[in-house]
Order: sequence, then structure tokens, then C-alpha cells
Amino acid sequence: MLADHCPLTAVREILESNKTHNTKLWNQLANMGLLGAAIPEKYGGTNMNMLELCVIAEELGRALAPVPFSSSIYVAAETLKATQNENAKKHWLPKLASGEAIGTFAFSEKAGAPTFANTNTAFDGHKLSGTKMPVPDGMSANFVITTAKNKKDQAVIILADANTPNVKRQNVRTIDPSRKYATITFHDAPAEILAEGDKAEEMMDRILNRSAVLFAFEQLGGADAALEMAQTYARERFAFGRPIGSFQAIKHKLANIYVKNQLARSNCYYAAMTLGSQEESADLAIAAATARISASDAFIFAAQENVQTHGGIGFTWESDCQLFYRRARTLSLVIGAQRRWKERLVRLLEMKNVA
Amino acid sequence: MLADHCPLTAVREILESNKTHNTKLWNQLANMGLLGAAIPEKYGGTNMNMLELCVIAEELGRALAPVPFSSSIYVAAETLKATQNENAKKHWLPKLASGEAIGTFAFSEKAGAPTFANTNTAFDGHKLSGTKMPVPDGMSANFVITTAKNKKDQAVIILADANTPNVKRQNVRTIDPSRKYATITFHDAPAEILAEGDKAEEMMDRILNRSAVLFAFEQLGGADAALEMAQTYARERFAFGRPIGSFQAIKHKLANIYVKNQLARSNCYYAAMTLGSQEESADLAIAAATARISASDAFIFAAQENVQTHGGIGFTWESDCQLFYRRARTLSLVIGAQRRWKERLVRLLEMKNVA
Amino acid sequence: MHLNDTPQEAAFRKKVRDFLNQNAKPKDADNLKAARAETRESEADGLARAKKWQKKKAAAGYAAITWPKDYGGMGGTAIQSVIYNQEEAKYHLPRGYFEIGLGMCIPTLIAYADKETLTRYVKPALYGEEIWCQLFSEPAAGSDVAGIRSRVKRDGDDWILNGQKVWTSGAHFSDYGIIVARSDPDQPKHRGLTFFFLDMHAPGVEVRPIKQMSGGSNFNEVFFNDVRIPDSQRLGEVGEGWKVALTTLMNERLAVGMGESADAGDLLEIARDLETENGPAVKDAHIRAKIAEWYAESQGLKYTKMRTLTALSKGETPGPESSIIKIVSARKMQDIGAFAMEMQDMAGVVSDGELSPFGAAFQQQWIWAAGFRIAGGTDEILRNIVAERVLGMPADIRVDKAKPFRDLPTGR
Amino acid sequence: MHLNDTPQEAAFRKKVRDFLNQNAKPKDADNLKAARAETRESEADGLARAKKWQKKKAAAGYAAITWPKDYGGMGGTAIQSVIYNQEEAKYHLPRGYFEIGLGMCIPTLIAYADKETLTRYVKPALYGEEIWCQLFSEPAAGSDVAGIRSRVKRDGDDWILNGQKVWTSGAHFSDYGIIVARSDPDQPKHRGLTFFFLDMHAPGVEVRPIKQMSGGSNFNEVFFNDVRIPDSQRLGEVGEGWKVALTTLMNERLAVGMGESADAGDLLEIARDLETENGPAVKDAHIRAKIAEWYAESQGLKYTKMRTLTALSKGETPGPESSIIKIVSARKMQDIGAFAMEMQDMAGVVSDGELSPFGAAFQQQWIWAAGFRIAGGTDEILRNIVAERVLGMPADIRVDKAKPFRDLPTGR
Repeated sequence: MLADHCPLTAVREILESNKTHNTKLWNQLANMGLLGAAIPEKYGGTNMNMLELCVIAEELGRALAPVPFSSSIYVAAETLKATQNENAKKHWLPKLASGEAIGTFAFSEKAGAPTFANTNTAFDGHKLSGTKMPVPDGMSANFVITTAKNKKDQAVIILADANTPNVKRQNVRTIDPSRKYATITFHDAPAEILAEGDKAEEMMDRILNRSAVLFAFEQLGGADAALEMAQTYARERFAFGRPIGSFQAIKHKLANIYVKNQLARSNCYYAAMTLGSQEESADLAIAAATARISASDAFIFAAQENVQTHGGIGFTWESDCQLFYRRARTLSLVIGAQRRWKERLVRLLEMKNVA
Repeated sequence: MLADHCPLTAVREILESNKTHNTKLWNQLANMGLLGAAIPEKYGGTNMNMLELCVIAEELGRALAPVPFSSSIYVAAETLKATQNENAKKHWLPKLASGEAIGTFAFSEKAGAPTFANTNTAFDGHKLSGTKMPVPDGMSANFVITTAKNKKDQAVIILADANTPNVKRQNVRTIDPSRKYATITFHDAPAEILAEGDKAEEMMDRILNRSAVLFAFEQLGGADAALEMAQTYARERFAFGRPIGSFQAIKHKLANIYVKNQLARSNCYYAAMTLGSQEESADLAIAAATARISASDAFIFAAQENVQTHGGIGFTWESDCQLFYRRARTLSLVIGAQRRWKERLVRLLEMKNVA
Repeated sequence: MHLNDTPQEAAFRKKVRDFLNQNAKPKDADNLKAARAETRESEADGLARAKKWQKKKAAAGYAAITWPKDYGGMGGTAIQSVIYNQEEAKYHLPRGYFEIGLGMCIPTLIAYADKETLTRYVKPALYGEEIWCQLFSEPAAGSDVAGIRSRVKRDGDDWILNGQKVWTSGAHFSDYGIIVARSDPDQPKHRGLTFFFLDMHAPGVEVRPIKQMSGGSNFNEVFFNDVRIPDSQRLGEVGEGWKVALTTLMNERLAVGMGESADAGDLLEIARDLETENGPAVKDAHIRAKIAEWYAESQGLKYTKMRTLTALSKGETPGPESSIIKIVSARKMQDIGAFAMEMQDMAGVVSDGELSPFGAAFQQQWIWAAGFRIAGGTDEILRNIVAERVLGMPADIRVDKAKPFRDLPTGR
Repeated sequence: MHLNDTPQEAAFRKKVRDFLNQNAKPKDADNLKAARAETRESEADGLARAKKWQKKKAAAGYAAITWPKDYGGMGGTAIQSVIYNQEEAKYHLPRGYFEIGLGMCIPTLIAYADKETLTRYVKPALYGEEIWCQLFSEPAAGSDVAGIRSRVKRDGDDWILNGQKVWTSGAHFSDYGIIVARSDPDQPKHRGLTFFFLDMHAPGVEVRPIKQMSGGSNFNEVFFNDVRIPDSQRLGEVGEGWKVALTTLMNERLAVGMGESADAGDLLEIARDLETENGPAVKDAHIRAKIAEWYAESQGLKYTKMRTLTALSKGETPGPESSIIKIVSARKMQDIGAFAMEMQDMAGVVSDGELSPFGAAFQQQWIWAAGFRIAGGTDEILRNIVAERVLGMPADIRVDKAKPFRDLPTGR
């Protein structure tokens, strides 16, 4: 569906320019009501349901869509839906639903696992100070959801307007310039609390669980698109007088990709069902981590072996192989590396104690 | 060379019987002077050198030789060579060299990593009490080198005569009955110290380093023999009107085995050189761990994919595939699991600080 | 994905549960231990128990849920059959004696035999009175299923069979078998085959158990020495045996069972009890990462099966994509077994159930998995199937399709 | 294994060191940083520096140690050549401009050209005055090296060349090239090829750089539009170009360089600085296990190269077994790059050298490795080579050996 609105040439356009995202596609998504699909009507959304959002995520993944959908919707909107800060909700959710504003999240400060314990960002009750890096969609975002410590050394989740003189941002070069990142520095920037103390920890869990499912669908879409690209090439490219797809080395490589994609798809479907249920299901955290782990694995492998299937041409700048190779890796890191999700999964299994 | 003296039928004979080892081969090794190859002349050996012993180990590995060579020579003799307990040396080394006595080592007490810290075996200065399991060649050994704590809670390495009424032993069923194991219980068994305190820790390092190189050569021999078995079958077995070795699935499998075997061979050669040098080289520990890791990996993979290459016939009892499958796994665990050797290697690299 | 029953399905499930509750004992919480207790039972005892149970099950209509009522079936849906199997698996009931007969042999008969034959054979099979086996594999026809060398020659109204089959499950307790043999070696490989059913007690049939690497004997070699088969037991036309065999094989992948195997959760459990050199195994990041990876794979398999179920419930036929289940689970079984042995360190070699954690289940599954990666299609054959039939990759180059079978090169 | 020099070798090594010390600057301890400084240099500057150095090196006799003295070589041994390269690698010296010419092109000339030709071309190549490139790969002839479609047609004393080559290293700064093209498409694939050398400045030769996934351009496409080549520049007989090409290719695997890449030790180093969610990365058992595995692989490769060296020193020719070095190291490069990015967590995406640990070396190598797994033989082709030439496995079934080239099916 999105392939019509967003061919891979649109992805390449962002990759090769300083543009932050494809504004035409972004406006189309807004006009189609897709940005507000999971936002309550009260806050300007269409309140379809989370399953709808999963379907959209998969399509965005297939198209490698160069838009801030994940930052703004999977993370910012889902976080705002959960806060008790009604002002923030009323102010920002309708703008997210209409596409008028872009929100993002800024958890990382430097290389290594970002945690509340090691954050150097401070919130004094009114103002925020610290530097976050790398922030996805940091250049285009209107506001930033970020982590900090308050004066009592407790965890806080903060919302800061990005367009104030006390917020400085700079583009950061990454492995996937088709999605832009920034370094954001807050110098006594005005900001408000979304959650504090234990509530902040809970909110972080919620952010991770929900966005993991949505990112997993996006990864799944990408993994399937990479497999299809490899399949097509393997059928059409000849070597030694026969299609390269008739060689077991290629055949079994594609079968291995298919296997990983199918396992990921199954885990994503289950996670979507737990995400879609009315009650915040106890299984959601486990299902989300499981889907995230297998979808990361699937997309990384599919993208990598798609290059290999293409041979030399796959390593050229003009080939679309690179778009998948870059995106797969970026998506696997965006809400924390696979190794951290594995650790999280086992911790959850231990807590459930029935693993 | 050993293939003549020890065909795989001899291995099968031990696998399928209660015999502890092939006594004929054992006597031949003794008569050829191979048991004493690295034992000083002063203690009844021929004192060739450690390289000689590496060559013998590789040949024993190729033949999957069902004899207590590794326990008696790689471990017991090498340990005795290092002790300052001259009585023990004089008493046992000549017997090991002549094959008159078999020695072994007993470090494990239960599932999990055996350490001096978690040993439940106690030595009161004269008598030893505790249970060790599983002990390779425990049924045939004349004496046992074992770990314990003394009354001051220090590490000790102990030698206990196995043929006293205070030592009870019982055969233990393992995954590889072509090499027999035992549970050994010491009830106030008479025993003597080989090393104590820091010296015991040092001696344990020495035991691990030296035996790791020798076991690595044994594994290398096994890995190459398993590869050759798979190669032969892949050339001779036809399916779909052509040799199965003409299919890339099999071809690339064998290439992958070859790659691992070659890396292991290179690491083994380097380890042999450090082992063979006059001075106890600082590099020995690192080289030994490296050789051990890659040889374990190579033999396990070669043996496992040899079964797979053979298909159904490879899973039958009559097929020799099982002999390799079992032995590869046993050898990978005999002086500690791979995961423990990996941890050891990184610790050594950290100490060297130049990794 | 099919997670919840429709009201009709729920009603059927309840009926099944009532039947099972009246006739069988539910399994303990500890499946692994229970499964092991069953494996200690002698085969004769197991068989007797199985026949008794099969009779009851057939009488209640559950032995062949999807078959038409004409043949003693229930005329039910595939999803009802799945529901029954899901529920039955929760009880201590004998399994493994009738699956091949009812899952592969009798359906082939139903597709190809005349009414008289069906009247004679279907009911006794359904009630467990007669057991059937499938005789396809040969020493030279494993992955290459059509490479069959067993010969049949016409002799009046009969055929004379000579040759050898291998990997025949249950041949030693079977009364009948279906077999495909070469009737014309001058034809190309796939065209000179003819299909029969035969009496396993006929003169000239000799069954020898195969001892496996694992020590057990679940399979047999079967030798045929001038075995006489009436032409009335032929299924399909002369020379069209491959076509008939394909009907049978369509069902094979579903029939190869997996048994219970130790999984990620079991690793987590033993990790709680084991020590590494640096402390409790359950704190070791490497062990935790592996547990997470296998857990994700296992859940992926579980929900893939549910997706198949959903397809079934919509009336779709599950295709070759189900091959992925065996590709993943066989290798996972082998790797998890090996990894648990690694965690047990030097004592990982111990296979004595009294001394080894989990009754040496990990050691056993490590041995078994080596065979499971081969049985019912090797990893390599299954990847070919997925690549060709699901992903549309071109077939391997074939050198054996056109030549007369007798001219094909053979190895050992 | 060759670890220690013989007295003669030691003497030679000393002579080399003296020469290098007088003429070049040794590298810092920090190789990665130094290597990166060099890559920032412009190509024009690098080339000028390289030509200057090559002249000095050739004058001292080190530019072609193993060549006969007749051709300006030293008449030395292969081991002396290795010793020289080992020592040279320790100095900041430009590399990558003459390797293909002196390693592949000129040796092919020496094997096939007449004395006059050699007198004209060898010395300028040796002294870095003229640079050579190799024109074999084509869009449809990558892994399938013989699938060449570039056409040459005889025209009096000349040949007219049309077509396209691709992946030509250094074509943009080369003066001459060796090329294989199809002279007769009615012959089977390997039999209708003819081999030439040609002037890269001739009319009709157009060189266009290829932009790689990594952003850089180390390779070119080369287009030929009615390029005239005198028959005197033909090497080997008409139609025997494949035989000549094989001579060239024998040397290729040795010429494909690997560059410096971050390895297990570097992972250990960044692990000291990074935090996981549970504390220092260097304490994480999973990270430690991976470091150990890659360290063992790297050492295995290092000593495998030394074993090759030992074989060289005994006068043996290294065979296809050296393919394993690239199979292992390309994949290891990719995996280590990816793993380090994992360790860096969310910030693993950052490729800005000022912000990312190790100057983003891991990110760069992760991109590069995707190409390195392909260049000079894909992983898959190299495994075929190892299986067939080292392990004696039968060749793949070939459908393209006997038919006329023009009748072979083509894809895109």
C-alpha cells in the first residue's frame, strides 16, 4: 500500500540530502488519519486500535519510510497517552494526531546502555540540563521526551519543548542517513514532568513494551521486503548459465531468511494480540521482548544476506541493498540493542517464574 | 600410524563392553616407549620432548584410541613432573612411563564448574574424604590426583592411591562409553600432598595449560578423521544420480569443517611451540586456551556434521559416526567446558593487557 | 491467529474433555518425568494398552475425525481433529502405534483401492486390530525418495517382490504395509514404479530392527525374498507408483512427531542450580542471552503452529511452509542439549539419570536430535523444499530425470 | 611453523630494515588512528607520494624481489619477498597503487609477451612510472568469471573492442590494462576468449568511478567504444584467452588486501569503557565469550598465514587453501563491527568519528565488510573452491560448458 506513496527513491532522497524526512508522505499519512489511529478521539485521534497501528508499522517497514512516525507515534504519542499530566496530553496529542507536531524521545547520552542510574541529565523541578545523543528525528521534533534525575536523585521522564533558545541541536552523522539523528543539549530548558520516581520506571517499561511491538512490526516489514528483493534477484540473475537461485548456496540462504522471518511474524502476531487487548496484559512485556528479539534478528539477517545474494552490484551506492542494510541495523538499536532485550526477556521470565 | 594398531572396531569393542580400555594397545604404546616420551630419563622416561607428545596425541585422536593415555600422561605425569614431592615422583613416574600404573585426575564433584572454592573434599594432612564424579579412567587408575581443601581452608592438590579399602569406585554411565568414567569416594583415604595454597593454584594452572595443548591435538586428530570420513562418504554416496558431494549444501558444509580444522591446527601448532620451549613461556597459557577453544569447536562441529552428511545410516549404531559424535563432546568437557576456557582466555588477555 | 475457540469449537472441546476424563488419567505437571516413565514400559505392554485404548477411541468416533462416516470416520473438520489431539496430549495415553497406518496408509487406500478392499481393511485398522506400516525408504533411496531399487516382476496374477526397505517404523508389530517398488528399470526413475499393499506376515518377509546411535530401536530393515503379492493389492496403475507415493508423502511431514524436549525454560531452571566459576549460572550473561534466543525461537515455533491451525480452521491446507518447524526445532534440540551439557561442565558427560540434572534429559536429547535432523527429511532437503516450493527458486539441476533408471550412476 | 628466521633470512631482514629506516617513518603504536590519517590524504597526493617511493624501492631492488634479474628483479626467494612486506608494513608508506600491475599484470606479460614488449613495459611499471590495471569482471561475469560479453573483432592488423568492464581497481589512474574479451561467441564459453593488453588512454576508453555502499569509490566501470588494439598486444593465441586469464587469476587471491580492521583486542578495549545495564561491559560474560571466540579465530588466521609462509620458505606454492583466510576474516570483520555497535547500544548508530568510540572504526568496518565478503570471490564461491580443489568434492553440475556462448540463457 505504501509502496505507491513511498518508493525506495524517496528513501534515497533523504539518504542523499540534508532533509529530515519526506514531508509529502508525512502529510499524506496525516491526511489519511493514520497518525492518530491509536490516539483517543478526545485528543484528536481516530482511536481505531493498536492492531491498526501494527499494520501501519509493518507497511512503513516494508517501504523503509523516511518519516518520523516511530518517534512521534510509537513512542511520543504512546507515552503521552499514559501520563497523568493532562496539560501535556491536551497540548500535544492533537498535534501529533494531525501531524502538526513531531515528537521524539531522547534516552541515550553516549555509547553504552542508557539507564536512569547513569543519566547525567538533571531536572530541577522546572528546568532541564544535559546532553542527549543520538536522538532520532531530533532535528525535526517539536518536543522531546527524555530521561533525567530530579533533585532527590529519582528517575523522571520529562517533556521539553524543542523550539526554545535553551535547546541546542545539531545533526549527528549515523550509519543510516535516511533517518536523521541529532545531538540535543538542554541548558536550563523549560520542561515538564510526565512521570516521577516509581511511576517513571513504570512508564519506561510501558514505553519499551509498546514501542517494541511496533518497531518489531516495522522490522518485520523490512525483513520481508529484503527477502523479496533477494528472491527476485536470485531468479533473474544468471551465472554459469543458470539462475543463481538454482544454486543451493543461494537457495538455502533464502530459506534461512524465510525461516527467521516466519518466526518473527508469528511472535509479532502474538505480541499484537497482547498489545491489542483491553487490559494491560501481564504477558505484554514478555511478548514484546520476544517479538523485538526475533524481528531484529530477522531484519538484520535478511538485509545482510540480501547484499550477499546480489554480489558486487549489491555493494554499490545505486543499489537499494544498502538502504535495507543500514535501516535494519538502525532499527535494531533504536530502543536498545538486542543484547539488552535478551537480558530484559530473561529477567521477565524469572519474574514470571514459570519460564 | 595408530590406525593399524587401533582400528575403529577396537573403539567399538570398548563402547559395547564393560572393559575399561584396550589393554593390547596400551601395552604396545608402553613397549614403543610412547608413554614415557615426555618423562625425564631420571624417572624412567625417554625424555624426547613435548612436541613428540603432541604428535602422539593427534594420532590418538585420529584413532579415537580407547586407552587412558590422556589421564595418565597429559595430566598425571605432567602434574608429577611439577611437584616438589620427590617421593611421589620417584614412586609413580617410572610406573607411568612403563605403563605399569595408570594415573588419573578427579576435579569434578557434581554438575557445574569445579573450583577450589566449591570443593567439598577435605584433606586433614594425612587422610582424604569426599566424592569425585565423573573421573575419567577412574575404574582402571592406580592413583588419583585430586583437589581438596586443607584444614586451613586452603587449596591442595592431592595424590591418593586408588587401591586401598578406603577408596570406593563405581562405574558411571556417560555419553561416550568408549572411554570409561567412575564415581570415586574417599573415606579417610591415605593421601599425600603435591601442592598446597598458592602453589596448588599455580599447579592447577600448569595442569590446565599443558593438558589443554595435548587435548587440543587429540581433538584436532579426531576432527580431521571425522572430516575424512565425511569426505569419503560424500564422494561415494549417490543421490539424484550424482555424488552427494556435488551438492553445495554438502560441499559447503565440508568446507566449513575444513576451515575450522585449519584454524584449530594453526592454533595447535603455535601452542605446541610455546609448550615445547625450554622456559615456561608467558604465552603458554594464552596459546593453550586458544588452541583448546578452537580444537573443541572444530571437533564438535566436524563430528556433528559428519553424522548429518551420512544421513540415516549415520544415525545407526553400526555406523562409526556415533564414535566421533560422542568422543568430540566428551573431549570438549574433560578438562572443563568451552565456556570456561573462553572466560579463562579473556582473563589472561586482560592480565597481559595487550590483547 | 487462532487462540480462542469459536462457540462450536468450544462445545466440541468440552465433549472431548468429558470423554477423556471418563477414560484416561491427566498428565502430571512434570511432563518430562512422566514421559520418561512411559518410555520405561515394555513395547509389548505399551502395544496392548494402545490397542485397548484405540478400540474405545474408535467406538467413540475420535479415531478418524476427518474421515467420511462411510469409512467409520466422524465426518468432522481438520480443526476438530487438532482440538482432539491437543486435548488427548494432556492425558497419559499410549501413542505411536497407529499414526502411520491411519495417517498415511489407509488414506492412500481410500484414494486408490476398491470398495471390497476398503470394507475388509479400514475398520480393523481404525479399531487397532490390525497395524499398518509404510515401506518407502531404501538404503539407496533416502533423501532421493524415488531412487528405489526393490524390484517387482509380474508372474500371472501375482507380482514377485525382491529387495530391501529401511527405516520402517513399526514394521515389527505391523500386519500390513504399503510399498512402492520398481516394476520397470528401463523407464526413467520416476516412471517405472508400482505401488502395492502387502501382508507383513507373508512368506519371504523378514523384519530386522535397526539399532540406532541412541541405543534404542524404533526402526527396522525389512527384507523381501520372492514375496508374492496378488495383483488385486496393487494401488494405482502399473508404472504410476510415484504418483500414488506422492499422495502418501503429502501427509508425512505432519506424521513425524517431535516428542517432548527440554527447552529454554528448562535451561533457566537448571541455571538456577548450577555454579559457574564466577557464581550462579543464572547470573551469567552468556547463558542468559542463549536462553533468550531459544525462548524467542520456541515461541516463534509455537505461534507458527497456531497460525497453521488458523489456516486449517479457515479450511486452508497447510503447505510446505510447515517444513520450517522441523528445521528449527531439530537443530534447537541439538544445540540446547549441548549447551546444557556445557553448563554442567565436566559432569556434562554423565548420562546416568540418577546423577545428571533433569534425569539426563539434555544428554538424551543431544543424541536423539542428531537423528531428528535427518528423519522425515534432512535439514538440507527441507531447505530445498522451502526455497523451491515456498520461495519459487528454480529446482536443482537434475541429471536423473530422463535416463533409464538402470543407467543411472550409483555409489555405495 | 615459520616463526624464527634462519641466519640468512635474519641478515636479509636486517638489510631491509636499514633501508626502510633510512627512507621511511615507522608507524605509531596506534595503527588504527594512523591508518585513518592516511585515508584522509587525497588520492592525488597519495599517488605522487607512492610514485616517489616506488622509484626508490625499485632502485634498491625491492620492488620485485622474486623476479629474475633480467627483468629488473632481485632474483630472490618468495620468503624474502614476505620478509620485505612484513617489514614495510611497519612503516608509513603508501600502498595500493602498484600491487595489481606488478602482482598480476606484468607477471602475465612475462609469461606471454615477446622480448621487445617486455623491454618496453616492465621497467616503467617497476619504477612506478606507468600503472597497470586488470580488466576482467563484467556486469554479467562476476562469480562466473568466464561469462564475458565484451567483444573483440579482427580488423586487419588490429582488433576492435566494444563492451564494458566493472570493478576495475585503479582504472582511473592507470596507463595500461590487461583485458580478456570474447573473440568468438559461437564457441563454448571458455573457448572463445582472447587476451590483450591495452593503452588506457586510447580513444574510446571511458572510465567512470563506482560509488560504493560505503560512500567511497575504489573501483570503476570501464566502457570500450570501438577501441583499437594492435594484434601485437595480444597475449597468447586467439581463442585461448581463458588459459592466459587463469595465469593472472592464480595470483589474485594473494593480491586482495585486507587492510587493518578492528579485532577481538579492540573489543576488549572498548568493553573497558562501556557500561551495560548491569555494570561494566568488560564484566559481561556474553561479551567475554564473544571476544574469546574471535580472538581464537584471529590467532588461527595469523598462524595459518605463518604456516603458508613456512610452506613458501620450503619452496612450496600456496594453494587454494589460502581461500579460508578471506572466508573467515570478511565475516569476522562484519560480525565484530556489528557486535561493537550492539555494545554501544543506542549510540551504536553514530558514525561520526568524533563522537563514536575508536573513531567509528567499527561502524566503518561493518559497512566495508559487506563488500569484502564479495570482492575477490564471494564467501560462496570460495567455499566451492575449498570443497572442490582442497577436499576433492565433485564439481557443480555445469550446463554452460558445451553449448555455444551465444546460446546460453542470460538473466539481468
